[in-house]
Amino acid sequence: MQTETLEVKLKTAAKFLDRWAVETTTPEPERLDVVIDATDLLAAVAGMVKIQWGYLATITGIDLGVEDGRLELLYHFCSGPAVVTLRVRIPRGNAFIPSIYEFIPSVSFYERELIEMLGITIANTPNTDRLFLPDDWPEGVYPLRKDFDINEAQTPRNRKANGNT
Amino acid sequence: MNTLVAFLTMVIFPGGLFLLFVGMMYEWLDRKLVARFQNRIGPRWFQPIADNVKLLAKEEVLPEGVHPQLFYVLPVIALSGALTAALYVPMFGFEPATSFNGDLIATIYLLSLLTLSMGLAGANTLDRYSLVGATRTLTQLFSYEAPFLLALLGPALIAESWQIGEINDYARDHWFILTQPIGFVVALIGLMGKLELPPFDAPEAETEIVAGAMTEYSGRGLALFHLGKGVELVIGLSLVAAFYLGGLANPIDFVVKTVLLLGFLASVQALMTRLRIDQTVGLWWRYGALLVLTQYLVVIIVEGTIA
Amino acid sequence: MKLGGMWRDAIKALVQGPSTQKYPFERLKTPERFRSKLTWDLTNCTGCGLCMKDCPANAIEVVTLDRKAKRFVFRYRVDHCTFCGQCVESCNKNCLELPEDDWELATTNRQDFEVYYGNEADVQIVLDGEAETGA
Amino acid sequence: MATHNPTQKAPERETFKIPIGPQHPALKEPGHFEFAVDGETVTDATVRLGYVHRGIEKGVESRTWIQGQYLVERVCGICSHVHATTYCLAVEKLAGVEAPPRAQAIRSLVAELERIHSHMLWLGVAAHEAGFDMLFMYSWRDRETVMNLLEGITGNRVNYSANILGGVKCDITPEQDAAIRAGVDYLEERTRHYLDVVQNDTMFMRRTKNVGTMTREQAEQMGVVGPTARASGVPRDIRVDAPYAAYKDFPVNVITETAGDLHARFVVRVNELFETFRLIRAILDHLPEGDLQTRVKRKIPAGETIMRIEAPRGELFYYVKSAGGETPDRVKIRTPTLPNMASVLELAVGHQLADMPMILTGIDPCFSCNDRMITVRDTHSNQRDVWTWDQLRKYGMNAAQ
Repeated sequence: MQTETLEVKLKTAAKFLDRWAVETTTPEPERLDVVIDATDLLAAVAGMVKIQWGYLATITGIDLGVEDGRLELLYHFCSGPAVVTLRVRIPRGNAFIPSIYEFIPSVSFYERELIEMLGITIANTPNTDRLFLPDDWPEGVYPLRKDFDINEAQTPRNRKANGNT
Repeated sequence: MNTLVAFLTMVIFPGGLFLLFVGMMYEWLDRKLVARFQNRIGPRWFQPIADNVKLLAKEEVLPEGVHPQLFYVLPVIALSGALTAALYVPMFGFEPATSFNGDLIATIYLLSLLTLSMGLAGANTLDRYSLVGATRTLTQLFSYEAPFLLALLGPALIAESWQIGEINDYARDHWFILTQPIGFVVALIGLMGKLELPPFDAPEAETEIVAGAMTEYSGRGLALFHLGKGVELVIGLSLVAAFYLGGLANPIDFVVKTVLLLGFLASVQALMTRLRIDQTVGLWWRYGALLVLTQYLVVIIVEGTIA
Repeated sequence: MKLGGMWRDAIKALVQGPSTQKYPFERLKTPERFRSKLTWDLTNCTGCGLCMKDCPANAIEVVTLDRKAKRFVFRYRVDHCTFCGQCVESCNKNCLELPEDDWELATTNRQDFEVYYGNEADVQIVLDGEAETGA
Repeated sequence: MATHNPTQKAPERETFKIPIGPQHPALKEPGHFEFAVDGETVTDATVRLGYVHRGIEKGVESRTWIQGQYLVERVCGICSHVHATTYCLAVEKLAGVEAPPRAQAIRSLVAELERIHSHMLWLGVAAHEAGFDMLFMYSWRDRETVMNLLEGITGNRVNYSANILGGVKCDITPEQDAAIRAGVDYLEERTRHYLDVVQNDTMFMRRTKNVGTMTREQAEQMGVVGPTARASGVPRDIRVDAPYAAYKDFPVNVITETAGDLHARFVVRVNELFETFRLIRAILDHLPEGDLQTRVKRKIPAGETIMRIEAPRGELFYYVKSAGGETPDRVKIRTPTLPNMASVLELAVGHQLADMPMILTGIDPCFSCNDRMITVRDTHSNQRDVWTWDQLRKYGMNAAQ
């Protein structure tokens, strides 16, 4: 794998992911973005792991906004200079995605970040405990959503300290 | 009149208060030397005194779940053990305050009282660092005690006495460091193990178990343990100097020899990496004890052929 | 394999003495580019407020009393400042400067951290205005 | 005997647990580790992070592009420059401008100086965890040299603020050039000495050899990055794989070791210092002439980009999305400590308690960078009930002998 050039790497990935791709773009020379359906995610990730294409760098979760009504998940795979991103869009109201833990065990903390930051339900992820946020953070308040209101995020302790119960 | 002199000997000079003071001074010297080796400034001379005065003045917090009597009494036992041991040792080059046949063994066991108290103190609390520290303290006690004792018995064997004072007199014209170098090294390193100085400080390794057995101690209790350690440092150095470095004839002799030894201890402390507890035990039993025993064999054979 | 590999350092340290700097008694010279308490010069200021906008710590406030008469008061919170130097870069008129020598800023009085630059009379107006709103 | 943290859920079994942190002498940053011990042997490790979570990713969304740079610079106190550089490079990519070559070279130069600073700091901390304070004090003393250099160049010892969108703020004057060369010469000589100590000191070797060994397969499977991966023989270095800033013109040699233990991690980092010294001299020798800054508009065109950089601790990953306004739409930061942290807990099991601080420091963790929570459960089946004092002592003795 090390000796392959950037083009070959991207071509391999593009060819391999083609069967699931809804849309394939190359926004930058070293990148390949593949939009796939949420239902194809497990198959695509399993395939990437199977052909040993790079490693999962991280999962980025984005809120596309209230008007758009969708959340976007970006699974970044890196191999040398090449970055392949699997883009999955899920509805904001019913944010649900299967866990890829069975293929990549180190993914647990990225998934837990998505759970608490964006309010995404992730099926079959081994641990759904709090990751970043305090233990007394209110339920159902997701800071990385665009309609997040800082006043909702007052933890009981903060409220007590600020004198407004 | 005699009782008054005895009282003064024990409480003021050279035992008691003066001994505590000297203990703190030696502790300071040790810290200062290590600091200088590490290119630091180090504490000023009154730092250990200030530390102890502050600790003595402070409230002693009784942690939850301890046996209170034991908690209060253990530091006292530790310090009094060390102070009692000083009576049989030629402190500051003076004759021992009191002595009897076989006081060498008694002294060594009085010195162990401190370690034992610390182990018990650690085991007495619910704190997990204390418990691990106590386990390690006692594990270490079992490992260094035998080689240390054997190393001190070497000169006693030649001097044909079990009395510290007599061995000291005998050692004045017999530098045992030359005839029993292994014993000297083992005794010195055993002393480091006893005082839990680096690299044998696994029982109080701050990066793992905070302060080991002492974690829950504060105020007076901690101060007494500290003072006990200071006293033990002085006694230990005097013993090794008296046995191996040509005895202690007068105060100047004492200061020169013990400070030299302390300098050596400080450099070892600075230059060595902390040993894991299993490595410490391995070192003592595999090398320390075996080497001392080998030396015994040589000493006995040589003695036998000469006699 | 050797024992005590750093003994040479130890001996050298004994001879040379500690390398610690005895701060209040000995001071090292701060380098020319060191950033300390911000200073403001009214002469060229146009009151554009870019420094205020770009300040990541909201330490700067340019109070405009009269734009035409160039009556600006520059309110600077030293305790908010992170000394990043962005304001100096943002200012097109070179009104701002971070000198290298005024860095001993510790004080027990919170009021000392609030610095006003500008004409004395204008500063007084701003201060009075604040006092009125505060009451 | 085993008491439990009230914030934790009911434990599945009673074990003797040693908590380390969030306040603990071994950790200079907050993190809470719990090691279940069997005598002195660790059978299970868990960690709870998040004590210094400051919501930077969200905070950047409510700041302008310019203010964002200074906020991300404060993700980490040690490798602040790489965060700002990654951010600036990403924003410049989005804005469609490129910083002038001289600015890029200075960015790389400061980044390499920072690498020296970070590696020497790590060397000291790791030595301290092993109880070798001598090396700690000396490596930190010598670290002052590079910190003074950085202070001279950028104006600050940490959080240098050398970057600005579109370039750098600070130039290298001939006097500074000379000062850097002198400093690097001194540090190179000292580093040679430290390499000798790390490789040859018997006592130190006893604490590092064959401790926390991670094989190449494990390293690749766990996706570790940076020196931790390179110590296990994985040649992963973004400076080589995807050169950024000025690294195209100043190629880097990847330093790897094959042993994968703590000792290899020491050797890799110290050897990387020599590579860094070489790079600094190369950059100074061929510093391009020209401007320091190009103008970047206040509004960044809509778009998204990914920027990866080799921080001192490993790969730093930034995803930046712009909606076309004056503020970023989303900035995602993945710091190198995160993928490495999982390896710590994996490696902890089966080692001595005394090795824990060292294994933990072996990856050069940065909690303020990282702040996440991981739980690793092992399959060690020797589960015991509450430990009695006798049992504990017995186990301590057995483990010791």
